[in-house]
Amino acid sequence: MTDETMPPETTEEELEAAVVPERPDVASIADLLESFPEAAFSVHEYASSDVVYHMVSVPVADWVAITQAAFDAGFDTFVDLTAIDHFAEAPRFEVAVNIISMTEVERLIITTRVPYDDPTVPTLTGVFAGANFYEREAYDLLGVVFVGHPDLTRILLPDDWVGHPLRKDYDIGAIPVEFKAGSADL
Amino acid sequence: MAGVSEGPGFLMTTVNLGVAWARTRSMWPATFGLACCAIEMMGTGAAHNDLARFGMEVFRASPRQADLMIVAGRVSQKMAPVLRQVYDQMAEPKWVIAMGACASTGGMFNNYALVQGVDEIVPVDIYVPGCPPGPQSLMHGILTLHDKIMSGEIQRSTGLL
Amino acid sequence: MELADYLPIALMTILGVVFALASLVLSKLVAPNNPTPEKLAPYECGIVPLQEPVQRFPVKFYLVAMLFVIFDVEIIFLFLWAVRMDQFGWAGIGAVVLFMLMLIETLAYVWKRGALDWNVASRARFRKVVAPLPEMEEAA
Amino acid sequence: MTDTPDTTATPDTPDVPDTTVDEQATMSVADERRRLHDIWVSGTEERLPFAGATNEGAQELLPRDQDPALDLQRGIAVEDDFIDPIEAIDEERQIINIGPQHPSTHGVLRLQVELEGETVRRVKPIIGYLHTGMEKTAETLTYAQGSTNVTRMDYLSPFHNELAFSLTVEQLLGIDVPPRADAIRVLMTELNRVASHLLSSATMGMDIGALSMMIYGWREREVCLDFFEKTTGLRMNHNYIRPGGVAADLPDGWEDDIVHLIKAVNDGVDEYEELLNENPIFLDRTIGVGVLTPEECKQFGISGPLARASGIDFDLRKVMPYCGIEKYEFDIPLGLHGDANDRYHVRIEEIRESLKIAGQVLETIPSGDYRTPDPKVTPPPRKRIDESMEALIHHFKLFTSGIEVPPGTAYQSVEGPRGEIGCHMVSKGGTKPWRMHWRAPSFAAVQALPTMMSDALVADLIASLASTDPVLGDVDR
Repeated sequence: MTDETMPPETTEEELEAAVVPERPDVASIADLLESFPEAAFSVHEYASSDVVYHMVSVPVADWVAITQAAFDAGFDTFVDLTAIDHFAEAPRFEVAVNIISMTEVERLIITTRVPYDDPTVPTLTGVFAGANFYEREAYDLLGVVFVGHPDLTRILLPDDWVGHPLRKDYDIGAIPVEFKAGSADL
Repeated sequence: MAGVSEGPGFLMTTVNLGVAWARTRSMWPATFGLACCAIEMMGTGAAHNDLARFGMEVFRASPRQADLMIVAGRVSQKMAPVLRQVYDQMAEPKWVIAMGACASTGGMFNNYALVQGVDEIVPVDIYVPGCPPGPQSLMHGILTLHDKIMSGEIQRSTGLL
Repeated sequence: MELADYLPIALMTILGVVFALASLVLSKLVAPNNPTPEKLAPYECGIVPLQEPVQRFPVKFYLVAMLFVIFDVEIIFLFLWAVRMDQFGWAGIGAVVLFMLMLIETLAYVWKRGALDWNVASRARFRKVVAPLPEMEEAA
Repeated sequence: MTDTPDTTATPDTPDVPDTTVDEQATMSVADERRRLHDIWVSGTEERLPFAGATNEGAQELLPRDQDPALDLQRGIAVEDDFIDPIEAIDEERQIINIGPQHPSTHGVLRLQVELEGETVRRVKPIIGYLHTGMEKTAETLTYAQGSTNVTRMDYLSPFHNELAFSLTVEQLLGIDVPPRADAIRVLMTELNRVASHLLSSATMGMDIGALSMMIYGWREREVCLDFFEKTTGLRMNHNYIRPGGVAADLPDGWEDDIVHLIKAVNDGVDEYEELLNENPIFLDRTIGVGVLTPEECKQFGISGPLARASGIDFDLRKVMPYCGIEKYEFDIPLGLHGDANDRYHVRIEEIRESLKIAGQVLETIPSGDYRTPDPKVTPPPRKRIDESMEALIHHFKLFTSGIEVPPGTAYQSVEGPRGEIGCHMVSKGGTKPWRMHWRAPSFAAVQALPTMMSDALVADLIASLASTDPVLGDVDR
């Protein structure tokens, strides 16, 4: 995901909303970004509500460092960890962790990008015990290897399964339907 | 004594008719609830539309004491051997109802994860359509199974005669 | 007590034996019986067990059964004794007290070893970590 | 029409990207060959014969010395200083399966348990027995069809799933739904919370032995399902809340249905409280069982009734409100100890709160449109198609290719009956999501089971599993 997602210019006020403000107004995220200069952030707003959350993308080198810093800054609730396969773009896999600070009632999504030939990301189970199963699922379905994970085995698929299904080059495995006009690639 | 009874299927002797009648009136389902259809199966078993009218309100957990396996839900590739093992461990005579579109044909999930239809693993007697089929359609499936047994078409796994 | 008085007892035993044997033989003859390897395998919630379960189960698994056997046998003897208690005199009471002492000794041993204590570690953890009881502050 | 960016490698036909991009050039020949030819087609790799393949190898509970994750399971990761000191010799322990086909695992959860007599020493949940590849299917369905796939994930709260999906799509589109649609969405999700809590209390009662609780629970749930069927046409898996609003307006005469429902469920809940609240067996089986401290909840990402029973005052409806839910006043029940009993009470109180919200929606629901008037999102009404060519084009465009969503990444979550249901969606333009990850509340709950169940009795294991009330469709997706 590029830094500023410039949505197509449909209306004027949408244009302003899309321009990324210099410093996030949330204190903890602001000084979090001080200590991680390469981090790029964007602000997103919920639909049919005025809640705002922040996304920060960092290089994979300080993936654990920024999460630990966020944890110390109050983001102590682990919510979710995702892996995304950007098939065509260069660093192919994106890993996103979603954490909440209950004191400041802020949501922060930290993302990082890893290339196709070594999809390794340091594990977060040191910071959050909850990342255990989520990392196993990301490994199982997308093949992102989490270095240092205590028990990195498949979680959703049978143990002898070959391949990582959620990758874009993994065919969905649909059986062509026998309708006369049925298309094979459902 | 096991195996298919040689006599003509439809012309059942009174004893055979009596046995078939006894079987249909108290067929105990094995709890094979997997997904959304399991909630509807529980709804069928509960008080509002009650399975006890057919002598089936007791959902046996262990396959040893079950006669009927209602496969309620989508069967994933990881679950297929478990389903086959539970089916094998059921005592004859046993029947299978594939409840819902996912159990019958893989439903809307035509992908790598699901077994596209339970009949790839176990012989199925009744397919109940719907996603999830309401309690009424499940009961209609069960009644169709009763008719099949009474009319003697299924002699596949009789024990007695 | 001529022989005739024992007739009802004889009838009862014969009936009992015949009923037991009949149900066994009949079910052997009439019931369907086609065992398959899967049916004979132990039922593990649908999982094919890799290794056969260990034959000799440690006593922890049937603790309650052992306790039941000990104290139930004791009660059986007490019933017999209770019916004719007034005719035994002090010697009888002495014998029974001796018998009871032995069983109370086993009860003490079992209590000391903690078999009766179902206040399992996790509940103790609840008392310690979450809601310590007001009066006794020390660890449960 | 905005021109969609060219890198739309539509997921279902993965046409291979051209190699002119500079990073691609640096790949070795082997990678090149693998990328060009070697597309994994499921089912081609040979699998073990059927019956023998049920042991999950590395996923299973390993013997004590080889188990790397043992510390995480025993809650040591959260500096829980309570460790059971006595180390029993090994053959005193037995690993058994509380397996996929079990009456009280609320679906196809498999727990491998190391038992020492009646006491559970180690637990390992093994999941995946209901993995349906929904996230892969979501990449082949358009945004309009997406909520049919999503509503089958947590099949006890279909409306919450659809709402999370629709809100995320609307966030990407940047549109808002009219106030009546917001009110209908709040009404349906709150009634869905009532139906789901009724079922989880019923199954919790049955698991602990109060079989009548199951029958009572279903009696009230049928009242809710009747209203759902009347409004959406289906008892479950409704596909009612869609991107852009709701599928249909509320049926006429829905007001007295709601009044009847509120009265019936309130009376029913009074009966449950008489049945269970002071029941000594229920109290003995649930007090102090399956305890989760607030730190453990935060570490494992537990949300919803489980977290609130441990005293964490965090409910998305209050903290990160959506669909105008902050207008209605209701309060959040909290527990003190985080044990099974508190969870039961939190759920019962939440039923009453949700009924209060439904009552307030009944009085304050605005009239007006129930779908966004934007023709690019909502298909035109049927008769408009005959009159205007433009409506026909919109109708055709929507139902053949679907809703055009600008590229971007969005995350939105709603407060489901089991916790935070979130949808992390990546769109690269076009009409199908590029990637949709589903944040399932039960997935975090299943992960915390070992911490709850270590050193407890087997009976406590069943009681704490019942109080966690995991829905396996959500866990395995």
